[in-house]
Amino acid sequence: MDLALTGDQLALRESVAGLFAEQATPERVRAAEARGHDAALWRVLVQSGVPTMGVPEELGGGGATVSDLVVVAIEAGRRVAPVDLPGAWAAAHLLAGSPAGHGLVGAVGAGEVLPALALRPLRNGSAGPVAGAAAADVVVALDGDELVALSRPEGTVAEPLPDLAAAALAEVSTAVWSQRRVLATGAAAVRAHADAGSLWRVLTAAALEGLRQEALRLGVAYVLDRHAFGVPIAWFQTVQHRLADVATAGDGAELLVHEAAWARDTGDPRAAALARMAFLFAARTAQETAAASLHFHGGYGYTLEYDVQLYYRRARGWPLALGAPRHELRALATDLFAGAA
Amino acid sequence: MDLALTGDQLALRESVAGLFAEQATPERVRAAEARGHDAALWRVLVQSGVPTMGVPEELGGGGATVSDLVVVAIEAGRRVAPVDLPGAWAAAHLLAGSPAGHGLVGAVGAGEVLPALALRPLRNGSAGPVAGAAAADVVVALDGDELVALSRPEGTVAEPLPDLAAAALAEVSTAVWSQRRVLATGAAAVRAHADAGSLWRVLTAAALEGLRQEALRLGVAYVLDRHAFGVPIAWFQTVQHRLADVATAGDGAELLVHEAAWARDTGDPRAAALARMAFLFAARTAQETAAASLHFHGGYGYTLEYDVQLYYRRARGWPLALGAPRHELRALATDLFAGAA
Amino acid sequence: MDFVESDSLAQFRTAAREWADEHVDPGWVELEHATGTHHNPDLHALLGRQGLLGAGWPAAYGGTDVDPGLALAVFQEIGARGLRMDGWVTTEMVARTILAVATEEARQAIVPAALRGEVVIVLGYTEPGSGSDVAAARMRAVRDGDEWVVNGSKMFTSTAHVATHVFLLARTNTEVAKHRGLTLFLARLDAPGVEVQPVHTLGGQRTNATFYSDVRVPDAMRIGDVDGGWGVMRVALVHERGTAPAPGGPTLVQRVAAWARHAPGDDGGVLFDDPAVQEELARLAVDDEVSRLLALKVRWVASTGGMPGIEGSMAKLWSSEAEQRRGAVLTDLLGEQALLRVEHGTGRGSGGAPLDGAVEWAYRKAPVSTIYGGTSEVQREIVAERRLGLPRSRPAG
Amino acid sequence: MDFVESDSLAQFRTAAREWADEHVDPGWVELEHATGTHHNPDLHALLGRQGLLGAGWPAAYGGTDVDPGLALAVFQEIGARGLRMDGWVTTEMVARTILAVATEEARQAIVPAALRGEVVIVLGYTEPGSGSDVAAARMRAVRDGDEWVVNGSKMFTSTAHVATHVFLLARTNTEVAKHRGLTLFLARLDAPGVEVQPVHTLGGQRTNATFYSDVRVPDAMRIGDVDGGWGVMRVALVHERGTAPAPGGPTLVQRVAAWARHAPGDDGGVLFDDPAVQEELARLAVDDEVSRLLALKVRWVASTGGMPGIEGSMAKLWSSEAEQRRGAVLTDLLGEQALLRVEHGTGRGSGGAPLDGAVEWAYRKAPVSTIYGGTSEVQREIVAERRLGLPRSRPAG
Repeated sequence: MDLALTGDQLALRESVAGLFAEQATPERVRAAEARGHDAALWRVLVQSGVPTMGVPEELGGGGATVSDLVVVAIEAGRRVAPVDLPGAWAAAHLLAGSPAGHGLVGAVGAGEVLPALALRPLRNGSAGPVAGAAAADVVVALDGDELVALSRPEGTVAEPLPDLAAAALAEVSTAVWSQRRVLATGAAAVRAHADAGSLWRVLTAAALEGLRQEALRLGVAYVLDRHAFGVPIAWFQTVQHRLADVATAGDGAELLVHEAAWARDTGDPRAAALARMAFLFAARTAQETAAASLHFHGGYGYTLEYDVQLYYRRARGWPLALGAPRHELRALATDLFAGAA
Repeated sequence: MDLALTGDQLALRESVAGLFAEQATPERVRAAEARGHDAALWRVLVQSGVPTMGVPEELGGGGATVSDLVVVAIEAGRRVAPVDLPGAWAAAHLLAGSPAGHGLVGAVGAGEVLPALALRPLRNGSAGPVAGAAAADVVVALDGDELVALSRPEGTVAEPLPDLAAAALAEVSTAVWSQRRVLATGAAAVRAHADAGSLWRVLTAAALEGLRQEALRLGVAYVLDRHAFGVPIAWFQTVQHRLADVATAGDGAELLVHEAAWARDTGDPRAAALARMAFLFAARTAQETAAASLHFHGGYGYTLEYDVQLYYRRARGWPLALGAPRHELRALATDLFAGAA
Repeated sequence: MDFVESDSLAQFRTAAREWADEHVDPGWVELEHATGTHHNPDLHALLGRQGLLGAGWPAAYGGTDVDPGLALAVFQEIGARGLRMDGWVTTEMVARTILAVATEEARQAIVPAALRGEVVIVLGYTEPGSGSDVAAARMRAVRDGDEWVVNGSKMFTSTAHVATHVFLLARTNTEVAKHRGLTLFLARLDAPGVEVQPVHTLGGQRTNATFYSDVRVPDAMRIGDVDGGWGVMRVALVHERGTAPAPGGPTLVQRVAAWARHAPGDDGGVLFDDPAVQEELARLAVDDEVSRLLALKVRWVASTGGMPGIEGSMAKLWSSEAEQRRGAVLTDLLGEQALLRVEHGTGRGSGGAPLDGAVEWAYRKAPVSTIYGGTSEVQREIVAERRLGLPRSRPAG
Repeated sequence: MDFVESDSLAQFRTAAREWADEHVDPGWVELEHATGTHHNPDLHALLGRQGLLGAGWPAAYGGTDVDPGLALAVFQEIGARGLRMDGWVTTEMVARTILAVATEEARQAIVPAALRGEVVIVLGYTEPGSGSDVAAARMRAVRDGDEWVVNGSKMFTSTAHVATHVFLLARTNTEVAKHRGLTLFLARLDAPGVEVQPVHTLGGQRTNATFYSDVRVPDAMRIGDVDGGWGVMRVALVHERGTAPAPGGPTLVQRVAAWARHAPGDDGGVLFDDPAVQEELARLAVDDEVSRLLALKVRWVASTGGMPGIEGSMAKLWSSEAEQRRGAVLTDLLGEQALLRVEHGTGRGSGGAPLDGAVEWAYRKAPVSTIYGGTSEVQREIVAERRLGLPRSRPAG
C-alpha cells in the first residue's frame, strides 16, 4: 500500500500545474466559452506532448500510465481548462489501438488533428450531442459493429451548440462527418469502444476531482474573507459543517479516482466497476462542493464576475456528456452483483 | 380557503388527546410491544365509538368525515398508541360498504370483533405479513376478484411476528384464515379494495403526522435542557438548523394530510394522488424528524429507557406495512402524469 | 378545512386568457430572456392604464374598481405565459409599506402614480459589504434642511435600469447599535448623482450595482421615522415573502413529465416508461405540492389578519431548497439533453433543446433561490427561534 | 500509488479460515445477539493463550512470535463470521496508550496480562452529564498517600460486565480550566465500591452505567501525568479511530444484492431485475467503497508514522453517515420484509426474515454510529478546523 504520488508524478504535477495556471487563467476560460475550446492552449499542450502522452512510445507517444494521465487531468480540471483532454486521450487510445489509426495518432502528436470520442454508439447515423466535437477534426465512434474515425470534408463545419458546460458540443451525424476510416470491426470494435469509455470515465473523474478541489478552495477562501454580523462567515457552524462534509467526500473522491487509475494500470478485475464508481462519485462530489461554494459566496457567487459559477456549471455539465447517471448506476450494479451468483 | 379545524374538530381533538395521554402512556406502549396491541385501550376506544366513527350513522356508526378521523389519528400517532386504527377504520369502511359485512360492523361497534386490512392482494392464498393481523378477528382482503372478510376457526391463533414497529404483524394465509365471507366481486371488489387502501394511506399519514409532532417536541425539549460546552445544545447552529428543516417539512406534512382528507371528503379528482402524496411525505418527514430527534439525544436516545426510540422505529415501520415506497411513487406518477397526454 | 383558495378565481380565468391573448405580445418572453430584465415597461404601463394594478386598493390612493379576482387571474395568466413582473412585485411591496408608515404627502405623491404604472420602485437594501447582515448597511444619509444628502452604493438593485425610484436603506445615526441607526428613503433614480451599472448573472438575469453621490432626497420622501428603518423593513418584509399568488400554468415538473411521455426512451419505448424516471417525477411533484401548500398557508394567515412571518420563512426555505433539488434531479433525468442551452436573443441553440432549454436554465438559476430575499440560513434561524423557541446563537454583529 | 493493503494477508486467509473452523463455535453469534454483549470471554481467552493477541507487540511486554499477518487474518475471519471483539478493541487501545505514557510498573503489570487475554479493559470517559463534551467529566479522584480515592459515575461503559479493568477519566484539579484538571486511572472492576448496571439499547447491544464509591486505585495505576489526562486521551484517540482493519466477509449491501438476485420481484422475475433496486444497490456500493478507502488512508498514514487524526475523523464521519443512509435505503428496498425482526435468544421470528433480519437490525443500530466515539458534529468540527483552517466557533465551555 502506498497512497502517495511517485517522485516523477509530483514533478509532472508541478509542471502541468504551472502550465495550466499560466495558460488557463479565468480570463482565458471566459474567452473560450463561446467555442468551448482554446486553440492556443491546445498548441501549448501539443508542444508538451500532452495529447499523446498516453500513446505507446513506439507510436511516438509518451507511454504514460493512466495514473500519470490522472495527475494531468486533475490539474486541467482545477483550472477548468477549455480543452477536452479526457475525450482526446480516449480517442487517441483507440486510434493507437488499430493500425488504421496510427497515421492519425501521428497527426494528433503533430497538432494537425484534434480527436474526440463519441461516447454513445451511433443510432441512425447520429451520436447526438458530443462534447469536444465542435472543436475536433476527427471523432471516433461506434457505428453498429464498426469502430470508425469520422472526419468532415474540407470546408464543412461542426456547428457548436451552446451548452451548460461550454464543452464544445456538436451533433455528430454521418451526414456531416461523412469521411470514415474503419479502426476495428465485430466484437473487437465493441470491446475497444467500451474500453475507451471506461478510460474516459477515469479521466473525466480526475478532471472533476481537480475542479472539486478548486471549488472547495474558492469557497474556503471566501468564507474566511467575507464578514457578516461582525465575524467572518467561516465562523458559522453550518458553514463549517457543510464545508467539512464536502471536504470529507472529497478525500474519498480523490482516493477513488487514483484507485480506479491504479486498477486500470494493473489490470485489476474491478477496473471497469471502479471506473464507474470514480466517475459517479467524483461527479456528485464536485457538484455538491461547487453548489456549497457558490452558496457561501452569497449573491456574488451568482454573478458572472466571480469564478465559482464556472465551476458550478461544469461540475454538472462534464458528466452529463455520458448521459443520465441512472444508466451508469445500473451498469455498475451489473458489474458488481450480476456475476456468478 | 380555511386552514383551521372546525370548532367540533377542536373539541374532538381535545377529547381524544386526553384519552390517549391517559391510556397510551409510554409505560403502556412499552408493555404492549410484544403483542403490538393494547386490548384495554381498544376497549376504551370501543366505548367511545372510535372504531366505527367513520361508519355511516344508519349502520350504527358515527358518520364522521375523513377529516374528523384524521384528527383522531394524529392524536393516536402522537402517543404511538398500540392499536391499529388506520387498518381497523379502513376494514370497517369495507365491511360497511357491503350488506354482507353489516353484521360484522355491528360486532366491531360492540367490541366483539377487531378488524384489520390486508393491503396487498392475496397471492397463492397468502397476503404476506399484515400489520394488525396478530390482534385481529377479521381481516378484509382481496383474493383475486373477490373482496373477502377472513376469520379463523375458534381455537386457532395468528402467531404474532416480532417486528420493527410492534405492529401486531402476522402472516395472513387462507390456510389459517380459512373462514370467508364474500363482500364484493369483480371490478367492484377491486375498486373497493383500492379505495380502502387510499383511505388507509390518508389515515396512516395522519398517524405519522402525530408521531412526527411528538418526535419534534421530544427533540426540542431535550436540546433546550441538555447542556454541553457550557451552553444548552440548542445553542448550536447545526442543531437549530436541522430542527428548523424538519419543522418546516413538518408544516408541509400537516397541511398535506389535511388536504388529502379534505379531497376525499369533497370528492376532489386529485384525492387518490393526494392520499399517496400525504402518505409518502408524512412517512419521510416522520422518519427524518425522529432520526434528528434521536441523534440530538446523544447516547441516551439509543437506550430503550428514552421514548424517542419508540418513535424512531414506528416512523419507518408503519409505512413499510404497505411495501417498498418505490411502488407508491410509480403509482403516484401514473396518477399524476399518465392521464390524457 | 377548505383548500379551495378562491371560488371566484375560476370565473375570471376565461376573461384573463382573453385579456392576455389581446394584449400580451408573444415576443415579450424572448425579449425578457434576451435582456435578462424581468420587467416589461409596455406591459406594466398597460396594466396601470387599465386599472389592473390598482384593483383592491383604497380609492383614496388611486384604487380602481377592477375586481381583484380578475387582476389576480390576469397576473397568473401573465406568469403562465412565461413573463415576470418583478418591477410590480417590489413596487407593490413598497407602496403597501408607504401606506402603512409614511406621511400623507408621500402616500399621495407615490401610491396613485404607482397604481397608474407611472412609478416603478426597486429595493435598495443590500450593499457590497452586506448580504444577510442587512443592518450592516454603510450608506450614509445626512440631513440638510428639508432634504437628506445620500452617499454610498447598493448591490443587486434589480430592475433599477427600468425603474423610477429606489427604496434606500441608509444610516442616519452612527452613535447607536447598528439596527437602530437606519432610515428608509424613496429616492428618484433620475436624480443627479445616481449611477446604475449592469451586473450579469448565471441565470441570465440582469441586475445592477447602483452608486449614489450626494444624491438629494426631500424629507417628505423619508418613509417612516428617522432611525426607525429596521421596523419599517419588518413591515415591508411581510409584504415580500410569499403573499403573492403562484403563477398559473403547468409547473416545470409537469412539463417534463408531459415531454417524457413522448421523448424516446432506451428500449424503443418512451422515457416515462422507465420506473426510475417515474419515481423522480413523483418525488418532485410532492415537493411542488408542499411548496404550494406552504405558500397557501402564508396567504391564509395574511387573509385572517395575521402576520405570516414564520410561515413566510418556511415557505421560502422549502420552495427554494426544492428548486435546487429539482434542478439537479431534472438535469440528471434528461442526461445529455440537459446540456443544451438556448441563447435567447441570438437564436443559437433554439430548436434542439427539449422544452426550449427550460431544464438547463432551471439548473443555472436555481442557486440564487436560496440566497436572495433572505438566505436559507436566515430562514432556518427565524424558524428555530420563533417557531421552536430555540435561543439566538449568532453574534449580534 | 498502490492500493493493495497487504501482500501477505492473502497467504494467511486459508490458515485463518481453518483456525476459525476449528475454534469458533457457530453458536457464539446467536449468543452475542441474545446477550447483546459484543465480547466472547472464551474466544478472547483462547486468542490470548494462542498468542494471537500478542502478535507484533514487543517481546519485553508479552509480545509473541505469531505473525501479525496471521493474527489480522484471524481477526478478520472472526468478524466475517459475525462476531465482534469490542473487549479487545478497547483493551488494545488502552494497552498501547499505557505503553506510550505509563510507568514501567504499570506496563509490566498490565500489558503482558492483556496480551495473554487475562486483562480486559473498557473505557470510562463518558458520564451521565457529559457526552461530546468529554472534558466536562465530574468524577473526582483525590490522592490519599500512594492511592487515589475515586467517586463518581460513568455512562455507556460497554463490556464492563465481562471486563477486568476500566480506564477512568477523573478530575484531579478543580482550580484550573476544565481540560487541565483531568487524570486517567486504570481501576479494577472487582474493586470494592464498583457497581455495574445494565443499560439496554435500540440495537440490542447491552451497555452499562457504572458507579464508583470510594474506589481505591494505586498511584502506579495512574496512566500519565497528574492533570495530564487530556493529552493522554489524545494519544488514546489515535489508537481508537479507524486504524483497525475492516472485518472480512461480504458487506450487507453485497448480501442484499445476492439475496435480491433470487428473491421474487414484482412481475414474476427477481427483485434485482428492478432497475431502481439496481440503482440503490450501486449507490450504496459506492458509499461502501468510499468508506473502505477513507479507512485505508487512516491505516496508510499510521503506517508511515503519521498521526491520522483528521483522516480518522473523516473516515468515521463518512462511514457512520453512510451506515444511516444504508439502513434507510435498505429498509425501503425490502418493503414489508424489512419489518420482520429476529429475536435472538428466543428463536422468535427466525426463519421468516430475509438475511436473518439483518436489514431490520441494521436500521435499529444505525443511529448510534453517528454518536459513539465522537458525534458527527465533533468530527465535522475537527475537519473544519484542522483540515480547512476555519476558526473555532463553539464556546470554550
